[in-house]
Amino acid sequence: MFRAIIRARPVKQFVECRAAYSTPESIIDFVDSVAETSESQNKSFASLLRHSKFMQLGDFNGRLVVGKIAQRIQDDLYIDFGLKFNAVCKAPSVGSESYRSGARVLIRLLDPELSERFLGSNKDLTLLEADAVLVRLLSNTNIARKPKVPAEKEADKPEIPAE
Amino acid sequence: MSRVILRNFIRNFSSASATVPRTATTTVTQPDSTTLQKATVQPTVLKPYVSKSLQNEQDLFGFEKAVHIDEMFKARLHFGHKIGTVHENMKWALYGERLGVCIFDLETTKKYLVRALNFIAHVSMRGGMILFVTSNRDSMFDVEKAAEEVNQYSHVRKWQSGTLTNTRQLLGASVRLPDTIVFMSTLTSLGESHPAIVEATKMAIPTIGIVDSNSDPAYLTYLIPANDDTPNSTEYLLRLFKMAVKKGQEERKRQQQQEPGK
Amino acid sequence: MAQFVARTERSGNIFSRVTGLIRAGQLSWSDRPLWYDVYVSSPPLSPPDWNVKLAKHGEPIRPIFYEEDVLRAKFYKKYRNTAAIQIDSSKQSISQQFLNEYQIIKNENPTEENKEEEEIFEKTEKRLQENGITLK
Amino acid sequence: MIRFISRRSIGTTMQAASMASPMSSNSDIDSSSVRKIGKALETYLKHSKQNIAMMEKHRSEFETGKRHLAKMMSLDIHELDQKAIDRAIEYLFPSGLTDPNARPVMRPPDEILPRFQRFEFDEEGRPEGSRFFTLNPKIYGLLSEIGMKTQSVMKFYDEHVGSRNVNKNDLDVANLSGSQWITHEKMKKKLHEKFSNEMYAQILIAFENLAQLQGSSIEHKFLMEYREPLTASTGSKLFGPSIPTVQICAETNRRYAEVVTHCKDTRTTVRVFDAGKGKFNIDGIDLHDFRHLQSREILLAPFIVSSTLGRFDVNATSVSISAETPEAPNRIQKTSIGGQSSLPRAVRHGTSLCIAALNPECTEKLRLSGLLTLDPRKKERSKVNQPGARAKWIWKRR
Repeated sequence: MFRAIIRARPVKQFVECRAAYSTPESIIDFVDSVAETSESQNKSFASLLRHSKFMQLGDFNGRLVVGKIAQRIQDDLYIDFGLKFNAVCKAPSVGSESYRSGARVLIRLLDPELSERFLGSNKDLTLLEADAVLVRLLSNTNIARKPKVPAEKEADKPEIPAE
Repeated sequence: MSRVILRNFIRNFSSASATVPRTATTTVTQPDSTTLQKATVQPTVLKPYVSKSLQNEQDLFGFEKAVHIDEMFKARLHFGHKIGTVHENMKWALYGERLGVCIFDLETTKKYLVRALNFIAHVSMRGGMILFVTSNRDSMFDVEKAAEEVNQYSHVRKWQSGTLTNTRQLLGASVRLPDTIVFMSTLTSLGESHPAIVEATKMAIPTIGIVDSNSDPAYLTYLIPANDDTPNSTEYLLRLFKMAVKKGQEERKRQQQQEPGK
Repeated sequence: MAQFVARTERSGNIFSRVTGLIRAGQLSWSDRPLWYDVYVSSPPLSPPDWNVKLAKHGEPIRPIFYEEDVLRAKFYKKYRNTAAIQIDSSKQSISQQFLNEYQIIKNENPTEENKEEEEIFEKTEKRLQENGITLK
Repeated sequence: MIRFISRRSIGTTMQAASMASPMSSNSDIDSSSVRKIGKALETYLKHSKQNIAMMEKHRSEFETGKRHLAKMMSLDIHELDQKAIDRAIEYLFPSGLTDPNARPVMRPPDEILPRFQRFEFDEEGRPEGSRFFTLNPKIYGLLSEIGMKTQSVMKFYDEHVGSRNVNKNDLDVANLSGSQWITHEKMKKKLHEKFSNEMYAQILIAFENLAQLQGSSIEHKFLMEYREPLTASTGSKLFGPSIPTVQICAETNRRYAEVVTHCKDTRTTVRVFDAGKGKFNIDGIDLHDFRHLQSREILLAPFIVSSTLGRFDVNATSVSISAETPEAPNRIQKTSIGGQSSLPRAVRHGTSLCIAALNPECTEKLRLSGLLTLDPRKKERSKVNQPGARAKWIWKRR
């Protein structure tokens, strides 16, 4: 099942993508993403799902996953690793300065969504959070990046309960 | 029992959007009470009596082409909650569950999304007011910015009961109510469905709701089974809603230039 | 219109209530609500009544499994912490490359069906080691 | 022309004055394309047009009134600002009413007449402002602004914490010392919208959260808009004369404080010298020359409370207040000497004020024990057909 040869993308989108990526690291992503989107343009949902990384994860307990820190509040790290919810981990005491939002980290995923069924209720109570253990820092961002950063959308902080 | 069978029969009948033999008369006739009687079960019967622009076109704004499955996949629209939290009435939208995590079928999501976008565009084409409501605190500012961009309305704060039904007392004057309400997340933080849904149905305001696998689709007119928790998915859906409203407004401007010109 | 619509949300969906008003003559056809025509031209796909049971109500949800899951589970059992998977990017994850190799080898020699999975397993490992992927 | 016009406005309660700039009144609403607006809304649009016409009339009346007033007071029309108008009205219509709001006044009609409607619709009836349906759009607008600024500050800090190309003081916490958040009333006036106390508490929490963020000094200007300088509200004021300032006596080069106090009919000027031996010199009388024990205790009380016995010298001179004030021509001057305790109590009040001036750390002790507050009670006048202020003649049956 060889990968389909990369078909030429409409040039306009090609140029616009290259302008948005400037740092070396994201150029590799860009090249891959071009390959990926052009190839899966007309795939059906079933085949998309079958080849998706979510299926390649296999069973979750203890799977090593690379995630990006979306948000940091005092020393809680909200790590977005591509699934529905962010994992919340404590920043380690040593070198916690380098765990800035945008840094890539390696985590061991235990459960994509923490939900518990308590006695007498017919539905689970979910915490809207993933359970993971922080393993180590992969790449620190602000040294590698120039100040002009391609605008990655970060999940924002839940603002104070402004009921 | 018969009502349910009839409805299922009707549902796939209407989705096949059968073309009703259009009467030759061009004048806008009043539908008599029998057709209205039938319309309550099958709305498309009234098509000949509806205004011209809506009858012929199928996809005036071309949303069918604007929504791609792989974009929705990239925006993680297919992720649902755990199967423990699934709502019985949401099982129709699920493709399956992978190790406890529900997965939406993006094919059905796309069909429902296109229909909802079409509805929004037409309403904004006819000068309707659209209210974006959410109680998800991560995406509240994105929703407000989006609503301001297309100068529609947003309500992301605590819903005061009676906002729609009791405007005379709360606001001091009877106010024009929104013509559609778009729910970016139908569940409040306590897990109950948003109080605005019932109020909108009381005032006969059509509601479009992004329903996750654990939300209750009752009372909502147009459903969009998708993931409403991840910022990427809400952002993607907001982009589509903004595009729909803008297209409707441009269409409206174009028509207004034509009308006085006529 | 809003003044005299009956505020009973359970008596029927909004379209049937407004149509009932028009049929009863309370609301004339010309000042029907703005969304009425749009609703007629593209009605919602799922019936909007509040008490209807939608399809697959009460049925169990279909689990999603593929054949390669078995092989993948075996691979993961053997190499627990192989290289991490990055879900966002499209780089091929190690387990996926392993499966592709496994498939290639299987197709190369379709003749000996009796060859057990173990042999093919080792072969793919060797193949992967050659082109530089360390398996821990 | 100056009359209070009360009219039933459609908004039954007169909400806080707010954006009532005259609505865009393009007349023809092309009803063909625009959906017919509800009946209630049409009455609303009619009312608002009437209101605009009425306000126009009153404004022109006010202008002519100003011109007449200028002619009457022979003033130039240009220097007739609101202060000049108020002075002229006070001169022309003197009124002894104590309540300033009840006195006649001549103000532009916008300030006096009830605001017609506190929110605005355009011709299609669409309310203005995207947060209209949240019922208090201004406050929620402010809350959202704070929320968005919190996010941008956190993003700014994360991006620039390591890099060098940003100046250092941008990255630390905003310094808001010497100022405090504005009060609920002031915020209502600033935002033109009434809101509850819980809402005010929410806003303060959001502001505090933004202010304590690292890197929030880039939002300094925004934060200062909602803060007022600390001195605006001074501390608690004493009843009666305040604590005097410390002076240096020329010859003896000792610190002293001087204050004038009174109690009932005795007015005393008290001067307390620092580094003394605890001597008293009240009109030449020493502490031990006072006949009554209670008077001595009264005089020593502030020193005992502030535990500074024997460290200050007190000399005071007293005078009778009624003797000083000139009597009516046909009345004979009353030369009473004053009672037993009014002199010591007046001197005590004076000494405690001076002690509070000389060593401020015991001010709080003196204040709590009530020595710093003036005693305003005066002798109650006696009434006719009664022997005294309250006493009555002895009642005889026959």
